Amino acid sequence: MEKDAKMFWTGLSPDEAREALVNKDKSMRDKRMTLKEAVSEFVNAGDNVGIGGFVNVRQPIAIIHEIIRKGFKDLILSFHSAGMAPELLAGAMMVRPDHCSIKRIELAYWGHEGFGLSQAWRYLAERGMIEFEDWSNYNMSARFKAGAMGLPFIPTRGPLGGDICNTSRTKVIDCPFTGRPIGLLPASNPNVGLIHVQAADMYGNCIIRGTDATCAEIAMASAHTIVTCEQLVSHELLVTNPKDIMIPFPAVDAVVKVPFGAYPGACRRHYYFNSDHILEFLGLIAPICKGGSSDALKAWYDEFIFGVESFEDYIDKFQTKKLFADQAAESYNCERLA
Amino acid sequence: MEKDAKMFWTGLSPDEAREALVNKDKSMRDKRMTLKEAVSEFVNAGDNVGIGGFVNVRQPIAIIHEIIRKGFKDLILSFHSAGMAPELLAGAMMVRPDHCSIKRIELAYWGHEGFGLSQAWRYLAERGMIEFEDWSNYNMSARFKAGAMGLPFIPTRGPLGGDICNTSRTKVIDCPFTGRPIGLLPASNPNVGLIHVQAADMYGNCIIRGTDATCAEIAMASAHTIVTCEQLVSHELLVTNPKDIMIPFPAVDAVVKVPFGAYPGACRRHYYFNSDHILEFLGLIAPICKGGSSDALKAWYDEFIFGVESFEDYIDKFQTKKLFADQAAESYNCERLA
Amino acid sequence: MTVSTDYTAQEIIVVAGAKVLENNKIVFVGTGLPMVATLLAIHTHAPGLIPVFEAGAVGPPLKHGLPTSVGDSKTFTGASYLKGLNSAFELTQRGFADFGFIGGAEVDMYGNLNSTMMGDYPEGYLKPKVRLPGSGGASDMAASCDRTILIVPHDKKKFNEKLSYMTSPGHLDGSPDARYKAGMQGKGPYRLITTKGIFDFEEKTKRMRLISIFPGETVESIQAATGFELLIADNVTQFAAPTAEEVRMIREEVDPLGIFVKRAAK
Amino acid sequence: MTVSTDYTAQEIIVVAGAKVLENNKIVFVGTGLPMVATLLAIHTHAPGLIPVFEAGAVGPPLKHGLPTSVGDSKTFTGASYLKGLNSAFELTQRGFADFGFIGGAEVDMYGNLNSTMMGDYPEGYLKPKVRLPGSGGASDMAASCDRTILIVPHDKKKFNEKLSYMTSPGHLDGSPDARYKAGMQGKGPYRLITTKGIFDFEEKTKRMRLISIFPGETVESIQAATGFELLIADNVTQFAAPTAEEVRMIREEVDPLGIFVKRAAK
Repeated sequence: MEKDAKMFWTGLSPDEAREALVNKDKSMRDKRMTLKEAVSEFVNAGDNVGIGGFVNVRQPIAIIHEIIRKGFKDLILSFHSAGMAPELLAGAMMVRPDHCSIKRIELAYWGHEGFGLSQAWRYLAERGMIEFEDWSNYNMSARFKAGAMGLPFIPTRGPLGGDICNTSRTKVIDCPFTGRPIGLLPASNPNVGLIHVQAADMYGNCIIRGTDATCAEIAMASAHTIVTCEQLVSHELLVTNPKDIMIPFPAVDAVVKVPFGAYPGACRRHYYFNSDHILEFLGLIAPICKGGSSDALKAWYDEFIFGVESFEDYIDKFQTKKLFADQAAESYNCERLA
Repeated sequence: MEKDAKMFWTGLSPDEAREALVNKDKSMRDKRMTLKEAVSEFVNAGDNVGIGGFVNVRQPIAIIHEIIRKGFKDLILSFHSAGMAPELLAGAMMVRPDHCSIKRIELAYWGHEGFGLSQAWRYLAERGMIEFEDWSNYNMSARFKAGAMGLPFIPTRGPLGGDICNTSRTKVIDCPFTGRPIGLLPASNPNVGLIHVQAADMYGNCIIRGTDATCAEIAMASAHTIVTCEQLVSHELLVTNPKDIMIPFPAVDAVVKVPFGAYPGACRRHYYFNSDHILEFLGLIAPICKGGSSDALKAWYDEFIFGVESFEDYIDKFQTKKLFADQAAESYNCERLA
Repeated sequence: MTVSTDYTAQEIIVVAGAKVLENNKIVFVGTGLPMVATLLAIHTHAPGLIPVFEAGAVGPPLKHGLPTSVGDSKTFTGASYLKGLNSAFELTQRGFADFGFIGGAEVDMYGNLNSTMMGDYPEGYLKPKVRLPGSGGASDMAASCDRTILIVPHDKKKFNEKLSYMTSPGHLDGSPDARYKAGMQGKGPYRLITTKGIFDFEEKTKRMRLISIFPGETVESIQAATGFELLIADNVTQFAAPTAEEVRMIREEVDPLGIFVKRAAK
Repeated sequence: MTVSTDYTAQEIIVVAGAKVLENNKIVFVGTGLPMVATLLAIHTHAPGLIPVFEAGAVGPPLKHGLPTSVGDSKTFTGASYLKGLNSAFELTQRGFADFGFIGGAEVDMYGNLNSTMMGDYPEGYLKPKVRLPGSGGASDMAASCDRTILIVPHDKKKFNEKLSYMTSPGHLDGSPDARYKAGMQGKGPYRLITTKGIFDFEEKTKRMRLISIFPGETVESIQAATGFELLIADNVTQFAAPTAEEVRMIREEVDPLGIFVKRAAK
């Protein structure tokens, strides 16, 4: 497709990404702000957005809610495997196309694993409503890594032999050392990275528990990064074991404390999946794809996103005992003394 | 130099490295053995040896002692910045050339930072006694990383513009995405990696405190890896926080408990530099380079390496109060309750 | 051992998948039925099997039960390594994964898989007839695990001469050294498990070959459900029905919540 | 402030180096005098300076004193990030280092540095007249930090038209966009500090230009100790001798053990 066209870069080109970072204030300063402030300052129409987490694990759901509330236009989403984050954005586009639009997606997988397929993905793709570019999980992770490393590309074996080579901007060259083919993937440097973590300090140093996914790479690659965290702690506590820090402060632009910020997805050490809520939401999308009414979906957005001021208000809509149960389920997965 | 010759690979070629790993038993099994057994089994004449640590921090000194005691022939050393590890090997070659020989070195820096230059390096290089290939720290770390990633090469900006491009196997290509030059460094897959860590379990899972240096990459890249550790602990304790594990068990072939295994270098949380001993040893090398006698150096090897059965006996030669003082100095650097 | 009388198509896939896995090997596990089969193998003949999940966990004991996601918290506890996606795929590309265990929606006779789209390609790529989730890590596992085990529900519409899209390359066009020449690593598809039987890929032609038939099926019924000509092994075997104990383990111990193995309607 | 009467050549380098560093910037610090200058800057005008060390530490407060090595335990405590060499250099290649602070044994008029060998090149590469330690991280810093600060003891034999070996590229041949065309990043050498003065690199020609003269030196004495023609800034200044307080801080607080700043013989 784009194979013969001149190279185009989504987000920033490698040289632009370098320039943006060089010119940025990288000092150790207080970056706490509200989610409204962060989204207003760093998420703009046409932006390439890098989404952290993995499927429904530690996805930046609170940031996504705020982006929907504010409205978004022509966003370009980049992620490896994602679940509710693109699903919520797509659902918003389905019920409020005037207010919310996705232009393009670069992805490896959009679905929900044990919770089922994404009907919104089928809806947008099968109707030709958005551009997209297929990659693999390693491809996308490696592309963010190349961006984080300040390189224009990274070699991988991943795309060789199959059609991902043909529908993406991959270039296959003969390795100058071995003579065998090797894939070169263009770096990804999003305009803004969206990351949810377990703990951060006010400067933006982040501790991640469980899988790191590709969050550090996204944060380092992006021109700006918004971080939400379950716990906002003192710098002194956060750096007690510096090796726990997965994202260093200069890679972060906004720090917002948002407990349950990945909910109804899971967050290691904090809460396990709220399967009911995920399935309920997915159940509202499916009928529309078959030509049904979008009223119920619209009502969901009106109740849970447009009708509330903040993600805290959304979380407040859940029964306390359900939130406690999801915390308890996670405590079972990784038992620890308080 | 080697620019126009056909590509040669030190250690294993990428395809050989892949094949060796595929055919290896990667099961979770007890890998404890003595240092003698480990060196005897995994370090052979002509081998390319990857040396972990950084300058005089967490270098695999105990393994180096055992290699010298056993004798070594035509070794090819690969490291970024190293201090006592190559110095001890080179000193052995100076006093017992029949028993000990280095054939080639691929390196970024050989010296001792605050403790001074390496006279042994000057001795070997200025007399044309060994082959060598200059790289930078990032170059060598990235080459190990490429080996660990199963790639034939990795791109970096590091060598561009300077003479490292001309004296090494670097290839500079025009980036197929940006058109700008970029350096491609050939992977390094040593025959054997030598790594000292703070803690390991009997399967070879390793926890590293302080800098990781490039130890995980060396272990993953090498056909075999010998690990010495300050603490050998139960698997259950070691995996309490899986994110502390820097080297996973399938990358390790031998696990040996050797307290003070990086001494007289430093080891985070365990001991700080024994500067006196480092300077004393360096002081024995210097006169030989100026044409003086090697008797004192030979006496050192006879006393500290050839004259003892094991690294434990070497450590036993230090005054307990000196060992305690070096532990106390490190405790000051990172105070913790016991 | 008592034979199960009410096992489902998914359950026999899980049992067959578990049996293909070897003890003390490293298996890179895709989401869904591969996770269930891996856990069953660990609970039965392969306690030393080492699972790797693409979100980053290497060798977790999985003592807290079946993960819902390859990035599930249950994969992290007690793991021998846990970083992120790059690390998991890098070690696979290096050669640490003896097996890769992946599902797909469409397969061809060389074990190439499609999990991207159904419809006209390349014209219809950006507006496909059916859009599937996408590769996830499948194409990476296909390119870099030493051997891959595939799971595809058997259906004539899904066993095609030509794929709509080749997401995860298998033996490519079956020509000698095709994978090596393409720059890939590993030996490619080793076994395919469907709802009707087990297949390997004949050494010379790399073509799909029936080696074991599930109860209730015949060579003919399987060929009839396949959109290309199958090779049939000389010594094709009848795969024994799952035992009642195996089915009980799946339903009560391995996937008691029916996360991936759906319960048959009563 | 009282002027020091017994400062050494190393001490004035340290004071000058510290003064070049700006508060709240990220500086990638090479081993030796750059570490001392960085610590002095933090203790004086630049408490918000963020040091990065190639062994992996980012932003340590250095409360336990001067490190002996860029991989010293003293750089780890309280750091805001701590992985290994690849991570430190990757973030530099990305653009996180405002300054790189490196020493060298030989320099040319474009700020290219040699820390590899002295002798005939390329013939004598494998048997050099003098073998130096090698690049370490210097060539990486040179290629990827936004701006570099160089330290070279001033000596006619070390300030040469042509280097024996170009370890760490500066402004290359001084031609416009030479670094960009070579694929490098960053603006290249920003300041050179020697035992005789401070230099910048003239914008158009990229040639070494004297901008500040240390006490006891003159334009003529500096030119006489330089193996190529220097440019002289219009407004060349006299660099003030270190104050007694600065020298006391170096000797008593920053490098009390004389690890890198050697004590003058009494």
